[in-house]
Amino acid sequence: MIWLLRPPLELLQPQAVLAVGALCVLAAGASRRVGLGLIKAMAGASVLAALLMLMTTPFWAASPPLLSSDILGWAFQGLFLCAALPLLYLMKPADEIPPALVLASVLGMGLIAVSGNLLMLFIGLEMMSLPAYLLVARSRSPQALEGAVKYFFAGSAAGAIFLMGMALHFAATGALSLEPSTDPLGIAGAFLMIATALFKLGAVPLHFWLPDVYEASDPELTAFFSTGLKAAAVLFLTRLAPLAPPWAMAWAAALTILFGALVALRQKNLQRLLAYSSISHAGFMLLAVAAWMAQGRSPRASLAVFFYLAAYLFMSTGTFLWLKTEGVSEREEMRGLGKARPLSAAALAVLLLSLAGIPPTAGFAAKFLVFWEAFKAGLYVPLILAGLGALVSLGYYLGLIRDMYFEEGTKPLASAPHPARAVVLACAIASILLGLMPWL
Amino acid sequence: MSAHWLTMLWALPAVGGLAALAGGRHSRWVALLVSAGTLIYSFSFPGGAVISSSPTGPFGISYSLACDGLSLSLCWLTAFLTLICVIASWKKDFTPGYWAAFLFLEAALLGVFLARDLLLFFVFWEAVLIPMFFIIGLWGMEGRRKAAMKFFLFTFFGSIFLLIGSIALVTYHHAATGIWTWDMAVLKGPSGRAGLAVFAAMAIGFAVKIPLVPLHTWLPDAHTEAPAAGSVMLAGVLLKMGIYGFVRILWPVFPQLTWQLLPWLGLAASINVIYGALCAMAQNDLKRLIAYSSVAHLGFCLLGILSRTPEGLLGGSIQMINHGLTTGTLFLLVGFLYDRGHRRGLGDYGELFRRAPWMTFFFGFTMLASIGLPGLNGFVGEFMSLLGMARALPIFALLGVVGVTLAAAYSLPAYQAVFWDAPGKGSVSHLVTDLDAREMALLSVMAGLMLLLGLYPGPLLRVMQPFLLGLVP
Amino acid sequence: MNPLVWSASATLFLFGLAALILRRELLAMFLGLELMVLAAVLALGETAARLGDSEGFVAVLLILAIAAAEAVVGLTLILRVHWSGRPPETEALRELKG
Amino acid sequence: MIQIPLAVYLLFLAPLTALAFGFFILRPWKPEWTHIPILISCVVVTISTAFLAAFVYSGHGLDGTLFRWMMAGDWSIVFGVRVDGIGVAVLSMVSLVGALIHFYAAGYMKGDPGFSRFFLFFHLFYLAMIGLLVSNNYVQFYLFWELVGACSYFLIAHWLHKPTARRAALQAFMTNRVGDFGLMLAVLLILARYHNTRFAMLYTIAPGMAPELLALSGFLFFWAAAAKSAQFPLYFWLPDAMEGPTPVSALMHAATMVTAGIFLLVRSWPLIGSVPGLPNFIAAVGAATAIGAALLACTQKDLKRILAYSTVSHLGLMAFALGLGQVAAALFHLVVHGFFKAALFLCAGNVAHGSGKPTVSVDEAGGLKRSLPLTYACFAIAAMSLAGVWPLAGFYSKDAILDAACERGPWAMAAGLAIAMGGALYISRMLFLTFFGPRAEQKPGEHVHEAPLIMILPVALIVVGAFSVGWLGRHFTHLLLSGWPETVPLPVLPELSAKVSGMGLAAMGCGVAISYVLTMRLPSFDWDWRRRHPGLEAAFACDLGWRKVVAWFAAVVVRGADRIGRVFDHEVLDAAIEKSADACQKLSQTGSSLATGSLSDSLWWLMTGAAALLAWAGLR
Repeated sequence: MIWLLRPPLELLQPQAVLAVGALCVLAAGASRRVGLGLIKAMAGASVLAALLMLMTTPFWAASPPLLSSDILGWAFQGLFLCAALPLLYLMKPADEIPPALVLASVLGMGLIAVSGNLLMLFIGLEMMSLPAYLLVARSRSPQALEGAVKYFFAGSAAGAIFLMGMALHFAATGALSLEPSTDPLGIAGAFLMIATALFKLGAVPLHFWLPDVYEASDPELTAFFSTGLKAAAVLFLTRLAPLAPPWAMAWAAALTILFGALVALRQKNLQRLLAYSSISHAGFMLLAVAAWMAQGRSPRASLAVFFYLAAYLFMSTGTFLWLKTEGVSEREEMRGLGKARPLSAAALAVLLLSLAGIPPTAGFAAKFLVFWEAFKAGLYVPLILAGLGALVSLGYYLGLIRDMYFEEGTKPLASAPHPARAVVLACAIASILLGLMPWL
Repeated sequence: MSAHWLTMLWALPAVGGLAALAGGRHSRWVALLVSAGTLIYSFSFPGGAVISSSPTGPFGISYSLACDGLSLSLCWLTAFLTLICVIASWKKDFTPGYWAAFLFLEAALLGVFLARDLLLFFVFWEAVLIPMFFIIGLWGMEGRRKAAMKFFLFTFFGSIFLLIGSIALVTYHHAATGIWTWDMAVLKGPSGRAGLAVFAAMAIGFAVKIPLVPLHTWLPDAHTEAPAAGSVMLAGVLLKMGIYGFVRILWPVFPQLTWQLLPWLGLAASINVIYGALCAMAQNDLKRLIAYSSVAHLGFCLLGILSRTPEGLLGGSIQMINHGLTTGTLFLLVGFLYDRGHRRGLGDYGELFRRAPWMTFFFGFTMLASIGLPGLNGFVGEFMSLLGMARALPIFALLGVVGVTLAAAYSLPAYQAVFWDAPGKGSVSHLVTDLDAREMALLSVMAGLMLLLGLYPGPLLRVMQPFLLGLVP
Repeated sequence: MNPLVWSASATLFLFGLAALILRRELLAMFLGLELMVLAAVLALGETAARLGDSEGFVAVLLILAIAAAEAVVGLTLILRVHWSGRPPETEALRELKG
Repeated sequence: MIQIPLAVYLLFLAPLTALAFGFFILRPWKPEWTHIPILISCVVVTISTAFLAAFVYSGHGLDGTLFRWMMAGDWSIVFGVRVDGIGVAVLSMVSLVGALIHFYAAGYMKGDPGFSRFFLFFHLFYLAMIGLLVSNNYVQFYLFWELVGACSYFLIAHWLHKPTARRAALQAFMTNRVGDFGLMLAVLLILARYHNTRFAMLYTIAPGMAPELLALSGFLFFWAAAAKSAQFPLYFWLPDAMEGPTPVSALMHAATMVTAGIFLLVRSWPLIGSVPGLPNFIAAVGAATAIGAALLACTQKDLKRILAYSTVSHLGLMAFALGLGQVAAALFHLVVHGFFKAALFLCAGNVAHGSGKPTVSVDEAGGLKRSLPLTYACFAIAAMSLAGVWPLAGFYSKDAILDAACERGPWAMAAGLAIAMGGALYISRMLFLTFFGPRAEQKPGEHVHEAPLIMILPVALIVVGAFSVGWLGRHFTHLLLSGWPETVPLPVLPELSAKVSGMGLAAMGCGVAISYVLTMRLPSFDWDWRRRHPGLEAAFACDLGWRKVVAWFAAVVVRGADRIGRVFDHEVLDAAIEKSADACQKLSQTGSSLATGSLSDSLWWLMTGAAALLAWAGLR
């Protein structure tokens, strides 16, 4: 047990390490003498240290005033840190700022994980979002700036709505804690805060920023967004769970799944297609959270939520990094890859099948658990709609595989082996192993 | 017979598939060895019920396989047809992926027939789609891409209902008995409206595979566009998964509900028989005709299974095996014809009896078996199924016999158009040469089996009997 | 729950919202944004004063700090748009769509 | 278990070994020798049949099982053998006539390209017919019944290059298939109720059977017999089946296959007999078919088509006899008919073979008495036997039926006499036109030579049978008695009363006289009425409109199938899937157009989303 902080605050130890790491990175960068490689290594080291710290802190310790933590929060922190690793490993920053921003963003997510009351939640939210806007701005794609501006305005508007909700909640209950209040003002406040959570998650009516941001940023950054930020949004939602009505969430989830899958059918740009597919997956996560809430926050249902995110972490990271390694951005360029680059095409095929939820893969196990919890929670009609959404999403996942294998393509033979290819293969294999988990 | 014996049965082709992938030029020899080995290995199992299950994992899910008479005979059929497909597509220079896909397909199919855990069954059930999708899509005919997509999406639509049905079944079972279990033998379905809903959901999943008429439109495209060996496996085994699902899962889990639904399901099966025959009469593409005839034959299987009488159940089960052999041979022959003339239309050939007498003989022989000439294997299955249905609901037996009569109405004109009638304007019958030694050996083995099963089906019936007789109410 | 202050805060919030949605220039939208934040802060402060609860005041202070950080990020982005030669309006930023 | 004599096994093993030997060894190596093992197996079968006839004649019956065919739980269908009076009577005729026709075919088909294929199918048919006659339960009976139909399909279409032969074969098989629908359904219903369809069991349970099941299965048996034995509704395939080679027509469409239907009715007589209205119905249909076919036979030109219609007429006569309750008389006529009709067909074959053309029309042949003396002699005897001239076999069998008809009543007697006269009319017309003095319009073949010995000898032997079988009446009834259940009385062949025989001979006499006058005295009559009444000729050509009805029905089925198969299946069901896919694409189009890319729109959506949630909160 490494003691950095006095007992009640050891919950914050992973965040403390991240903060120190960020400062060191900035300092090293400012001194101009330290190479970028070393800076990235420092950032990576601090993430790993945070992971170590996380493993060793007894999350069940007494929770100080502003903080509270449970198994879900603890597990999600692990997810955030794992999501940051591939980004730090693969990003080619112009200077020391982006690694620091990544650390700051992960710090924000950590704060959400351990927050006990609304204020800490808001701080974590903003700490997570602000670096994200800048990271998008620093991406290499031509529309990076446009994406960043859209992301900033939408994110800040959501923050403002959250604040209004917090104010109403404070007026109703007199405290910033997370207990649900019954009088109308409190409920209105709760719903505004839920709206912010849905916005961060990308639920349908509030999702319009997501495709633009995912298309604007580099593939590895999108991977971080789709796994890290989405997990944080889910956790944010679970923190607000006592205030939310499960049925509304379930219907929003079904709508999100169907809409995301449908719009993705005709997308030409691959990152935008995967953005809409991540919206569809956000729908499934929302359905899982709704089922979890409907069953009175039973631990088993939370396993479904966590497992879905863990599986999605591998699938999404693998797919986005595949885009980076193969340098493919338009759907036409996918034609004929099956013959041109057999190994990487096979890896992507496995990842796509996992995203679609075809049995031997982790995607199926995740969807299966969500379906099971949703059925136990009695959300029958949203379940059927989710099934149809999965069918429609299979349309474009299979479409990509068809383009790769059944069409004759123009892509040249395998380009130079890219370091990330190993990560993609690891993700593909992981998504098979996770799928067979119930029987291993 | 501990678990790993059965695991090895489906794992052998899976590992063989990986070896074939890496095999490069020798991958077809690897495929031959592995499929022959699996066939021999599958014969080493005694006919009796072999139950082998590992400790139940989380949420009642367990890795349990079992192999009784019905599963064993279907495993024999799968292994045998895979070996036949490997030999049949020997000459054509396929990439290693082709052989690997067939071995993976065989592994998944064996898994389906061996699984006793409902979730394990579902995983194998969907795993079958992936190799088949690539077989149709990569090595199929002109319209293969659309057919492969339609095949995968259509079956996936069915499987979603199957998944939701299974989950509902397990949850209701837990509500009734308080224990989480996914073991098919233990599960009992709820009664009343909930039971009906769960039954309907799972039945839709199986009906897409059988295929029952309104859900059958994927079948003609998939069969026509698949390569010859692909059609053999598709018609030979994949269609039987639906019927197997009904017998293995729905009958034991909903014993009294299936009896109440007998009139509706019987009507659906009879429509299948008549509709399939009428559609077959209207086709002028040989493969589409055989595909629609499969729809009719599977209707007979279902009629037999539905009757819940000993002869009906056994009739339906042996019809599955017989249909696998007969239609498999028909597709092989059409495949050999397509290799020579690169056409499938009825008008494209003519007077083949002059240039290819042996092909004429074998096609005639198999066609007689498929229209149910007594003495050949088609008759045994159809007769016992209709007999079972005659004991349960005679009106559907009447419709079944009308289907038997119509069977000749679409097979004979097609046979005559291709092999006897004078060739039309754009015919390619001058390209057709007679069968070579390999094809002759293959077809004579199949013909011999058809004759044997037609005249002396006793041993196979005795193997299938134990499980099926338990289903008689 | 002082009705006067709450109505002021509500109107401020709605003005901010209107500015954010209707105006085309990015700066005007940013001002609307800040207006919405301040409306929330006003409501929060009034309740804290009414209840005499110190937690509310701590919240107000922290929120103001965060709003400042937001302003930094927002303005740098708007400046970058301006430096990139495009007028800082939403119409200039329409390439990402579909 | 009764010890089954070797002869029974030989019945099956001899043909099987001959077929196997022929197919696997001779066909690929030396096809022209295929007939040798087959002829040997014919001889073996005939000898073992003779042995079985003696065995049954000496009072023994036999009903044993060989092996279990299909089984389910405690129930099973067996492969068995039943050798009793009825079976052996018909079996002896079938095996003898069949063997002789095999020898004839060896000569007739020599040099034909499909020689080995012909002989293999010919002998498989022979095996199937024998199996049918000795099977002991309905399912096994159904097996051989279908096998006979399938062999007839391949034999009728033996000359594959002839489109008419192919069409006739398909028509024959489909009509038989429609008939088999009845047999299969009846067998299924009986099997479902009684779990056993052995003939022996049938005699015991027939009385106790439920009336509606009894009536239904009885009618379905008759429906199957109508298709196989060419009775009124389903007879039209037989005249077209003449497209096949003559031995096929002789064996199949005269002696054996067509009699299978009557044999089925006799086999299941305890069941059909006890249905109240059925025998009269069968008698009526039989009489109608007989008279109609006789009328049509008089107007046909082609030799073999005349004989085909004559067969339909005689089968009608047998059904008529059955309807009157005269099972023994029907069987006796079946045996006798087998002999003289086979002889007539083989003579027609010799005429065709001699003149080098596949089929001979009455117009072309004429005055062949001088050039084909032997064929003329055989043809004349067989024709007179058919007509019912006194010492010949035909007289005895037809007279037995006439006797029963007279007892039944005036209508039956009138029908019997009409059939007798019609029969005499068309057969003597054929005799006079073909063999007597060439008439003006006829163009006799350049030079018609007599058939070789191998083709004349079998005809002669069969004619001897046609000549003498009539005298074996007494022995025939004694043969039938063994194996027939005591419970059901088998009416014995009636003694021939002088009055009835006189009336029969008179009817035959005036029939011959009429045809003599119309053909010899008015030589141009046969052509004049065709030229003067083309409409009448057309009516006769399409069997008084019945062929049009059948053609219309077939067209309805095919068009219905086409509408379902092509239109409904493709346009409706398939289109449903395609439309749902297009709907997804359109929805996706509208969805992606929502994202206009402008920041204010997305913020607007953000606010509406939040407002919607607020509204939901207000609602609750």
